[in-house]
Amino acid sequence: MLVRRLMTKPKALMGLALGAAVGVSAFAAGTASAQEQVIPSTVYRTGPYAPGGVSLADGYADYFTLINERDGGVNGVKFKVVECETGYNTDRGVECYDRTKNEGGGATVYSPWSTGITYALIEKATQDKIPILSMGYGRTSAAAGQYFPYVFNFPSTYWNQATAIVQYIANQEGGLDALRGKNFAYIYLDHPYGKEPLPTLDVLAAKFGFSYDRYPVPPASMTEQKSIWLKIRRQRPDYAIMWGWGAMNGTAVNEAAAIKFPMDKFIGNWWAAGEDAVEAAGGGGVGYKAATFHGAGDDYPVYADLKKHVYDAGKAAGKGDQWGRVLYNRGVANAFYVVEAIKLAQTKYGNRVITGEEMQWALENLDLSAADIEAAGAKGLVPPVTVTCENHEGQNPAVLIQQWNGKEYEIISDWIPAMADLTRPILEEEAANYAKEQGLEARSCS
Amino acid sequence: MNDTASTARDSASTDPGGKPGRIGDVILRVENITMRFGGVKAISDVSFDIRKGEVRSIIGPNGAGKSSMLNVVNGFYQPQEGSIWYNGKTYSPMRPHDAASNGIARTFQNIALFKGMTTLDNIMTGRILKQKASLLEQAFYIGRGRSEELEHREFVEEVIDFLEIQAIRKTPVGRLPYGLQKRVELGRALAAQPTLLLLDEPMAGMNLEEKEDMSRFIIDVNEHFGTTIALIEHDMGVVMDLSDRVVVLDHGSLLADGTPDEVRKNQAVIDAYLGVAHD
Amino acid sequence: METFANLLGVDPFSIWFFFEVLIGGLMAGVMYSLVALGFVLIFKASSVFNFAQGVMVLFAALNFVGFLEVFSDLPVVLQVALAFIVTMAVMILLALVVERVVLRPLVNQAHISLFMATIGIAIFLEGFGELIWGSNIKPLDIGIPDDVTFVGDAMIQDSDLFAAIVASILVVTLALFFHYTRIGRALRAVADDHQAALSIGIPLNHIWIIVWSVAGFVALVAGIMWGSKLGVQFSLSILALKALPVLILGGFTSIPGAIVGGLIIGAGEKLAEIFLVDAIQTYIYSGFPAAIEEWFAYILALGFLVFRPQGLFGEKIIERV
Amino acid sequence: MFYREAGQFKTSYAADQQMLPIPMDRYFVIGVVLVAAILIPAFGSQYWIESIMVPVLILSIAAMGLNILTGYAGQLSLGTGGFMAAGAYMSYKVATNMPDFLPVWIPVLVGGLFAAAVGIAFGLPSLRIKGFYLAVATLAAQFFLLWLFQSIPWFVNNSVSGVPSAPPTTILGYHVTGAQAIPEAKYLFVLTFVVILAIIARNMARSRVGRSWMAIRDMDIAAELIGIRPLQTKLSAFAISSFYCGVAGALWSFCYINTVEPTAFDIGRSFDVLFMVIIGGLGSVLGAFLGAAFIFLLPIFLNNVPGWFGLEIATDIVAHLEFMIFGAAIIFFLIVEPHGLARLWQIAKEKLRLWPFPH
Repeated sequence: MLVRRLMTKPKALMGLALGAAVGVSAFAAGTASAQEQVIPSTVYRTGPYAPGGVSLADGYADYFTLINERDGGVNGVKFKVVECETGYNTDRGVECYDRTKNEGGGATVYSPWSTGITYALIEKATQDKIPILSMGYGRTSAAAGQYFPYVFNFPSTYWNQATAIVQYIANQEGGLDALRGKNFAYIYLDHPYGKEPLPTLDVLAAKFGFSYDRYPVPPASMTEQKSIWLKIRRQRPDYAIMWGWGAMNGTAVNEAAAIKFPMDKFIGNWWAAGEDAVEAAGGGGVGYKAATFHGAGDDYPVYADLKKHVYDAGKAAGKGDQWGRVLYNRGVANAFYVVEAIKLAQTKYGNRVITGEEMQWALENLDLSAADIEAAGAKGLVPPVTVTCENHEGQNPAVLIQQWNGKEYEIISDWIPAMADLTRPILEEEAANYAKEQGLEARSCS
Repeated sequence: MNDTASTARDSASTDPGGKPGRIGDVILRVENITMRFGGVKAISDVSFDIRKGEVRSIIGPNGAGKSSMLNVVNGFYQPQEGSIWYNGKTYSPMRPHDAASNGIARTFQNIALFKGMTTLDNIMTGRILKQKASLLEQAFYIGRGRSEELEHREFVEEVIDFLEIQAIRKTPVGRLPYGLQKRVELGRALAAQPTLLLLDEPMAGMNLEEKEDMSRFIIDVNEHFGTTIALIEHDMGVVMDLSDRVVVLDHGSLLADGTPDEVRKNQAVIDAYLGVAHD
Repeated sequence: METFANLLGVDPFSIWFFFEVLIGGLMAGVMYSLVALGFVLIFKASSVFNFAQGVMVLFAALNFVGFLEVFSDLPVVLQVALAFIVTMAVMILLALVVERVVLRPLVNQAHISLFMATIGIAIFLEGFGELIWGSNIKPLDIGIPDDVTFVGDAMIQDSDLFAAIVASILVVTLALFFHYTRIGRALRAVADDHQAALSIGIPLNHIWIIVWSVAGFVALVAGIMWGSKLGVQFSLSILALKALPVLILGGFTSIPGAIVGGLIIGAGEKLAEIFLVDAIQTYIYSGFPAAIEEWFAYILALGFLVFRPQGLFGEKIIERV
Repeated sequence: MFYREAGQFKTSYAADQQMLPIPMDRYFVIGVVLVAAILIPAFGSQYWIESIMVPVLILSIAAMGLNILTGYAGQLSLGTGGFMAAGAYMSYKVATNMPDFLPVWIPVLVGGLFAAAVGIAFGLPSLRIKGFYLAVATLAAQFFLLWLFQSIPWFVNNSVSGVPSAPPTTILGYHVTGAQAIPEAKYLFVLTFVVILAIIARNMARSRVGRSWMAIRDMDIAAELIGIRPLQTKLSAFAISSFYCGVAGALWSFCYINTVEPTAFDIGRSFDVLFMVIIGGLGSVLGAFLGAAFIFLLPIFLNNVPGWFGLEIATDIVAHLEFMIFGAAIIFFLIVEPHGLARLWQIAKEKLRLWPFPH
């Protein structure tokens, strides 16, 4: 009946559209109460990158639910997670940011889960004094805190990760000297994210005497990599390193398995470290390795609490089926750091809702020792972190290597130190270039 | 059928050996045109001419190659052999843009109006070759961009008055009845102030009254503006009344060429067309 | 387990490597052909440029995987058969709905309107499929072989061979359907002349439903093939865009064209990506970026169009006034 | 009663050929522009100005561009994103390498002109191919251009990631791009482009060039026979359409997302703009605005509706529903009102003219 009315009376639809326009203005006022710490979460539960996005979003939300349920918030201040769907689109991410930044008492911190969105928000968030915590993604040079006061990318960056992976390969081969003359394949998403480590790899190759070939995978045809793997088959590299995301990962592992590439010499970065990368390949994916900066599996005290207070209480985010997956753990890890920073901020500013500016101070002065982490029930889940004014990427070492055993990922390495002495100069140079283009001055950190 | 028309033409055709004052020298010569589609010959070795100011009809049974002939004259079809001599220049072949910019306009057997546009805009398109404003002048509606629009609008309004279609000026032509569409199409052709006007079955599918109107318009165009007209029409009454000279085609070949009386008496024409085949 | 190096043993410049690339490309092309095929069927019978064909592949695969899970208690053969049948029923239902809700009201509209309407169908199905079945990657394993076979020194994926065989069977089945069934003959008639089809006694509406159902069947087969290779995921619908240059090459109305076009595009882009890029980097400009595969098919099709606008097997259109 | 066109006779062709011949319409449009230029910046919230008005206005420019090509000239294009990218990358290149004293609108215009040149190149095949074939051919532009800008570091000043931030620029001392840009300044900068480009689009639609486009669209053979040159006309449509898209792409990067990145101009963007044109109304400048607002606001609207009723619906379900509603809306408009929202607006005006009498 309603449909028929709409069909015959186009004006009714007009009314709807007008109503939409008017309605949009109504929500800007916000719905959260001032007593809640608002945590906006820009998620992508749909689209080509949803297989990773769902895990991240669920893990992030569940940890805050845990703090609310188990502890009644941090010193009585409860969290309110406000999700906003971006579909991994930058423009939607920007709109989400603008929409949620004044929610309740104001947004505390953003974790965009997207390099593109992170780039787009850097200037905005700095202007609005809301910190961005882009854990292991986004703009690597933002680690130079003197130029990027409001952007944090600890516990590690793409560049450090690249050096850690090369270090790991060196360890396998018997030392950095053994890298000389070796040949690597670098397979990457042809996108800002995949291009980030290129300068680091160039420096490493020059320094250690190895060579590497670039194999870009276009985002529009992530699932068509036949020619890349044919080239690799012809080239016969000693190792393959991958900066992949979304559907690209599974296809790559699949193709590698198909040409019988030795899986233990195929190392993904921490965004090519999810179960989605190996599940589609079936048995072929066994042995595949990937970097990570947090623990795998669910054998942590904090997970017992999650089960008790969140899952068993029926309060899990989403469908509640992401438990213990790699990217779920990453969501939890992200939330863990945010909560610890809030705790720190409250010690300075009092037990109340923390503003973005106060959060920036807390993130910049975050100093989590192994003991602090163990006390919070997350030993082995997240690495210790020390952030300073100049250094927003945290301290070494912060990279682990995990391996797929057919059922789950196992951590097979210790924390691998990155060659920060190599990356830091390129990083500072890039940051300085940015500042020059933007007409910014470095702030003083002394 | 139309008294005024008959008398006007009668005086022309009864003038022995000479041509009436309004008819001048040859302005177009079709020279040995042969046109094939694949293996099929649509026109074979046809030649004739058109004189300034006359009404020249092309008749013949269906499939005789009449429309193809017009298409060759205004450059839509490019024949394999032969050429078109027009106003002192030989074109082999004629190109559509040459034809249009040298004052050849036409209407179509199946109306070829721009259905999404209004009557006014359709007729304004007839003036396109006369508008010279640059893109910037048009974009900002300044200089020639503005003055030309007004100037040509005035001319187009004259055409609209002449064709008595003032009431449908702002109606999209897709919504007009058939007869009016035919009239708008004539208007679009007239707006170009053509030297030579090609009319492809302007009265097909019309009732008597509409045919009379259309005949009147054709005669007026011919007499008042001095426009040369080449006409394809199936209604023999109309053809014989309106035409100064008639070309008869059959199966792509020239069968006869002459005044309406001569053609009417030509035995070959009677056999092939008037007497035997019906259309 | 044989090592990577042993298996390779291929001289990078040997003819075998060329064959391997060529065969790999042809096999990738078979996948494009499978999508293009469904498209041609619909265009032939109804002149509708069905942009939704790619999404129909995803939608069919999503349903198939979903129903496999629903019937997971049954023996494997029965499980697969039932899932196939139920999914096919869904695709037929889809055809019915599309005919009733979209095509019937738009009959006699400009082709471009129908084309845009199919974009609407594509967007709708994308949302609907994921709403029901979720957006995570769903592995699909119905026992398609995943080993390799060697022909000389060239390595061939068994799964690709399997896909090629399935595609051949599909084409033969369709050919038989079109030649030996009453409906098939009616469909062929309607492609030539709508009036003629009506005189056979099958209403146009039914023809549409049938042809969309057949296209749904082709989408299901394509979805299963692609799904077992890559897992059933959103990206399938993006990849399906590659079927469009295939159509340009093969012509919109030709089933052999869809197959040959797919093979040419598949082989062409792989050969270009590997050998053309190599040649340019070696002889012209070493910094020439790779990944030309992303656009090569489209540019190839575009270049082709300029010289033969009606495609390889299409008929030349003569314009009349 | 309130809105009338009867009784308003034109005494000259000049009056009849005005952009908006009916005084009511004229006053309305002037009113809207004044509200947009004065009231919105004065009273609108930052969110409204920066996250609703700015992107909707920029997308309207792109939609006007595609409307010129598809709505007026009848050439279906799926390459809008590629042409927008051309504008964005070129204007970034110019903005970061030009002397400081040049104003910021210069790189935006250069970006537009570059896009126009690219548009001409990809429009060349349109002489020989039409309809669906052309639509597929424009996909070549989409994929090739994005690949080009991503693969050639020159366009992004050799930046590492290939995602440079938009440089800060000022007009009359106010920042319109970059970190310190005030939303109001950004908005007025964009609005200026929108108003000028909308006027130009209307002017072209009522001039020779517009009639040539429509003639080619409605019947290209007849158009050719009355002397319209098909190639020139189609190429002019491609050039001008791409110019609009290029300007939109540059503004999108400079004034909305603050970075120049390829994914902002991917195939999804091309489809979005196409939907705006279909839903807004083919061949209507007003429709470009209505379509852009509809497509951009619907997801935001859907995300907020449940909240008003105290419901919590998961974001992914909303996102899926959004797809379904878009799809259904496109089909709905094609069936019920092929002329889109712009036509609905006309119908509303006609009702208004009769009000309060029903007939």
